[in-house]
Amino acid sequence: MHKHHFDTFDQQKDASSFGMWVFLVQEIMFFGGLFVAYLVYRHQYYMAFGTSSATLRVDLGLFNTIVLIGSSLTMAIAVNAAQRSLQKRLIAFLLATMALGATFLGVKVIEYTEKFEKREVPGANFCFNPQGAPCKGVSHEEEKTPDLIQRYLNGRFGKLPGLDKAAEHGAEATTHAEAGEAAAPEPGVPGEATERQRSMPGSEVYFSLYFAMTGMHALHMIVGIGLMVWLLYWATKGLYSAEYYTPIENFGLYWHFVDIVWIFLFPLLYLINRHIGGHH
Amino acid sequence: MSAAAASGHLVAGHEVMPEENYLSVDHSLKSWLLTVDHKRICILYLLTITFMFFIGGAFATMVRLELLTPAGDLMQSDTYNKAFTMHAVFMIFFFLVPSIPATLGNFLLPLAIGAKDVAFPRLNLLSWYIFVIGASFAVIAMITGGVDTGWTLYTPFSTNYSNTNVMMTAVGILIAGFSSILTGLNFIVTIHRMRCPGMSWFRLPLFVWATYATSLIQVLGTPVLAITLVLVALERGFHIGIFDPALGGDPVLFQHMFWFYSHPAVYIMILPGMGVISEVITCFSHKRIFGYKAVAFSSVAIAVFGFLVWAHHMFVAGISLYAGLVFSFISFLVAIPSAIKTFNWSATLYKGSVRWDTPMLYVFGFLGLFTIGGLTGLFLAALGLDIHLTDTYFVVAHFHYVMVGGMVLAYLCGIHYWWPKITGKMYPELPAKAAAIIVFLGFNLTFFPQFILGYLGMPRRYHAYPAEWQVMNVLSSAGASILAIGFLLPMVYLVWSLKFGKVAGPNPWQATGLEWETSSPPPEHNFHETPVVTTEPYHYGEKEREI
Amino acid sequence: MLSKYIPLWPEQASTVAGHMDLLYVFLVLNTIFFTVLVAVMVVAFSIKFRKSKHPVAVQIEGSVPLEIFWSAVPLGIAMVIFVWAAVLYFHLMRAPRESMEVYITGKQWMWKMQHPTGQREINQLHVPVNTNVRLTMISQDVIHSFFVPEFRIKHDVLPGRYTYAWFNATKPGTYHIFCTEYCGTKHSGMIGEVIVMEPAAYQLWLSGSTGGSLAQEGERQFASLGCVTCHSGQPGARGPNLEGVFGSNVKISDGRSVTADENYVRESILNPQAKIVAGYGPIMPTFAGQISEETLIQLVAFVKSKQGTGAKAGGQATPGGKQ
Amino acid sequence: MSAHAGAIKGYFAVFAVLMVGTMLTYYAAFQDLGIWNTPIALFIAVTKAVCVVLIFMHVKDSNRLTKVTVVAGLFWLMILFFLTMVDFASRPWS
Repeated sequence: MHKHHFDTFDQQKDASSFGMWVFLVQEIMFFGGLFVAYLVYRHQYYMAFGTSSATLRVDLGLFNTIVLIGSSLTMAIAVNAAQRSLQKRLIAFLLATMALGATFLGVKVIEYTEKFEKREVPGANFCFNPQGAPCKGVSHEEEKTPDLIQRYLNGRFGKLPGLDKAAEHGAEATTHAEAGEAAAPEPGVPGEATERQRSMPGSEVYFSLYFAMTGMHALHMIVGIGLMVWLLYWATKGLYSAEYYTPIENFGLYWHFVDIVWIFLFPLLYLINRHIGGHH
Repeated sequence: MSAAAASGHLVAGHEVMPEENYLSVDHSLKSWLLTVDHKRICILYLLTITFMFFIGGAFATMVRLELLTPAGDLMQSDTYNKAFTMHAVFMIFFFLVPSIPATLGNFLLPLAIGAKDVAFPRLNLLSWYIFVIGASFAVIAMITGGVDTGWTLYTPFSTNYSNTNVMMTAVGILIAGFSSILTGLNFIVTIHRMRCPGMSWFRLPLFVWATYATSLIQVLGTPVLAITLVLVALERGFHIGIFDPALGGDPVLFQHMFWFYSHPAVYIMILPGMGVISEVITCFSHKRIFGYKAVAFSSVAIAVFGFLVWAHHMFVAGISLYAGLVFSFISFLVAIPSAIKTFNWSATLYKGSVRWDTPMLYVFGFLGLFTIGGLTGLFLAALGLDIHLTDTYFVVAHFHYVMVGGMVLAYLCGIHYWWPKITGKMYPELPAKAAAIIVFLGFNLTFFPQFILGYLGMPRRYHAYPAEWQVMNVLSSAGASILAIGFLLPMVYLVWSLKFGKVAGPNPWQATGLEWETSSPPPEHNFHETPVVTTEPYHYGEKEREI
Repeated sequence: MLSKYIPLWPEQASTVAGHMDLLYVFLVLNTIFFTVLVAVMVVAFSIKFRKSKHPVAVQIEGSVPLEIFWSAVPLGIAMVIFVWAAVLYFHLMRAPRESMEVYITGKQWMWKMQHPTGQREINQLHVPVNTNVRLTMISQDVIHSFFVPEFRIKHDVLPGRYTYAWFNATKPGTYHIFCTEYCGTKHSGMIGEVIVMEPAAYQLWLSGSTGGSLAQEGERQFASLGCVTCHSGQPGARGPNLEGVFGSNVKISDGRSVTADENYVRESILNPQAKIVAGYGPIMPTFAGQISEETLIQLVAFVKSKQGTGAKAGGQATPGGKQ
Repeated sequence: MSAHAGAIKGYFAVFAVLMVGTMLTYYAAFQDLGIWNTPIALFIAVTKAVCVVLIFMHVKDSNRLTKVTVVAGLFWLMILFFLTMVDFASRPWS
């Protein structure tokens, strides 16, 4: 049943999985370019990265990490099922993986829309100025509500040491903004700097990297879900069994790779400044 | 159908073409456009990149004509800027990077390791289609106005200040990059997994070693260029500030990410050429290569060290002094494997029985010009000198000596050497030798004066230059016209040989290597039965075959 | 000498030109030697052992000692070149301590020079002979590169941060300036002249123009832009005291400490929140997009000129050639 | 690769390890550990990634070639990181 140009079936299986690994090495270098840009700019704008990262919804980030690791589990079980020709389990866990993937993307949509509302999207309309005058069109209330986990944990265990600082920081930043605003004298500056120029230097670079990295990751998720629809179609036809499961296995490798990228994205983008040490 | 008829055999003293071969099996257009036979895909690539070579050549002619006079009077400076940019884009991304790996590599790799085809034939065809899509993006960008940023697309010029088709060209290069990645992936898996029985790593022909090293670079380097082009496209599209200093970005970071691919890319371009030279020099001196392991390992060493040296393009670009030290030191180390190869090739000629056929003329040309090209690289790796020499015509001369003097000569050498195997016909010897000599002379007249211009301080990419340098520019342009003739000649007599060429027979050069043990042109599945290899690669001594 | 007939190198008009050409000649000889060596080997072997004269080839496997030999020798030569060139690089990339300052702004397709004594020139640079001249360069738009072949100096001019180059002209005369980093339509038109003059002629040229020095111009901008309201210099002022700050070590609010060179001053004007001095609030408004590079250079020159009372010798000397 | 497809008990164990890792890195992020915050976060992320690679992606019981490919990929990533940082980190010294 192997293709004409291979001598034995094992040779074909080895070749296709080795080919998949070479493809993943290429993907490592592809994301590597983004990570090197992150590394360089974090070294250059250490403080700005911290402040900008504080605006991310770390609760959604944590939830997404759990969802994605879960989908890695279901994918591994699906691959295992294919190897043991358990058709129903294969289909069930492929569907589970797709569902978890879709949830992940849904959460990303929520995060992105929130960023657009708060004008924290790089581009002409960008404005991010926690210390200076607040940006026009951005209402203050949102910043006061700490994210879900803080409110839940604070409610249950009272004021936990590290956990409530994020909330205070949110509040403190805004009060500081008002104080700051009054104190800054109106210098007789000829032209007026746009809100984008008044934004914190380096914060737009952070948000550019945030959208580039999570966007490219989300794109890989969408491609993954598309491939799963194709695999699901053939799984229902009973194509995959203990004799022929390489497409499922190769897709499994791809999916785990996308999960590993997120395992690094979550701490590097979301968690770099939660302890609010003596920075500000 | 007896094996004799199939593999082409002597009939009344002269060779006869085998009826059943990969060309004659089906003549329909569908059989060409939907083929998964690596030999046909080689010919598809051959035609595509020849077309790209002549687009690049046309722009080169425009550049050389403009530089005949000090004042920029043939065309406006914008047109000139587009001419040299597109000369470089088409020559590098659409001719040099794919040339030997995609044509000769595709044709020979399965044959040389005794396989029926590459590991993923359909992926091979997909790579060609991706290449054609990428190339058509670039051609459309050219037709609808061109691009004037230089092939290096340095930011912030390419992102904020150029209003030409930068986005379309970047997408074209990005897509062609994926074709290069997939070809590299295909070859790595083929070499690892599909060698015929007995073909151990040290019985692989050196062309396969060189193709393996090239594929490593293609797979590991090209993705970083892909992400850099994506970021440039994002920055142009949405005015975000990843490389734009006004918004906090750092243009030097773009240069780091760009050269991380683009220096190993020059090794993608030269390594396959070295593989061809190793094959041809052993055949025409009828002798084993001198120091097989040294030559094989230096190919891989070049591939690995090639990734550690990229910032020697940036010594005056604002990187720190200590980074300059580190990169200059490693750049000198990367020169050593090339020196080893050159000395090993020369030593191979010692006590051989050397035949002066056309491929061998190209080898002689390659050895001379590649040596000059390599050694002038040392000038640019030397920190102090690079301050004076970078971005002048010295650099232009250096990389043309390596790319044209090295790579294109090796490409022509490979085309002539394997032409009988690809088409079953011999090329005419006399015009081929004339073309080789014309190319050698024209090349030197074109690029040697540029070394002198370089040290005198003539900057690159200049539309107009001070009058005192006109003499050498005129010499260079004169040389370019001779070189152009030298490149046109093979087009003529090779096509002529398709119809009127002498039938070549399975092994016209009495060469070793599995590709010469099957018919010319080979049958669709390469070998009637999978060969078994028992000897090391260039066993010329034992097999005194007399036909 | 040879170069009079066949122009092998441009005129040697700076202290470093001779060293550069010496290294160049060494490398040219090295190239000629190895090229001739390879050419002789190839031609001799291919003629001596051509098929008709030497029909049976002797199969030689190779020889490890020979391989080691022709790896070690090129490596040795390479290391010699590396060290020699690295010394020249360090010499050329770090300006000597006491050197005359010139500020150059690269703009799409012209060079604008500003002398500390206030003169402003376009595409021309008048300098005295036998004096160390340190160029502090910045670009207003894309990357340019300042190249004077006769002085053998070149350095990219980046938008966004100052880059430096220096030379010491040894021969009066007029020398080319080229832009050598592709910068758009009139990249080849972005050229100019360095006019090296005898000291007397230079003084005459200096006196020819009136108007205040760069630092005085900077002081006027310092007042008109409202900087003086915070940086008044009195104790308890809202902005740090700038007296003698240039070249000193400044503690930043996030604990790091940075040397206050030209780039620090420029960044603090354009992006004050990037490095806030410890003990001060982030209240300075940004001036990004409102001040031209020339005004910035004047402000930097003014901050440099506030050496404080006797902290440093007065006059234009700048502390340490900071890269 | 893994011809034998055993029970999936092992997968739940790995999932548990990954969950603990995620919670740990989340909690550690809220403690002010000075300069140690990033190294710890990276260490946890690397261990989680190694778990996924070895067990979920079956690299633990796959042939030597796959293992070499994975190591080579990471080595090239390190080349890109370290040599780029050689420039950016050493800029204040010159």
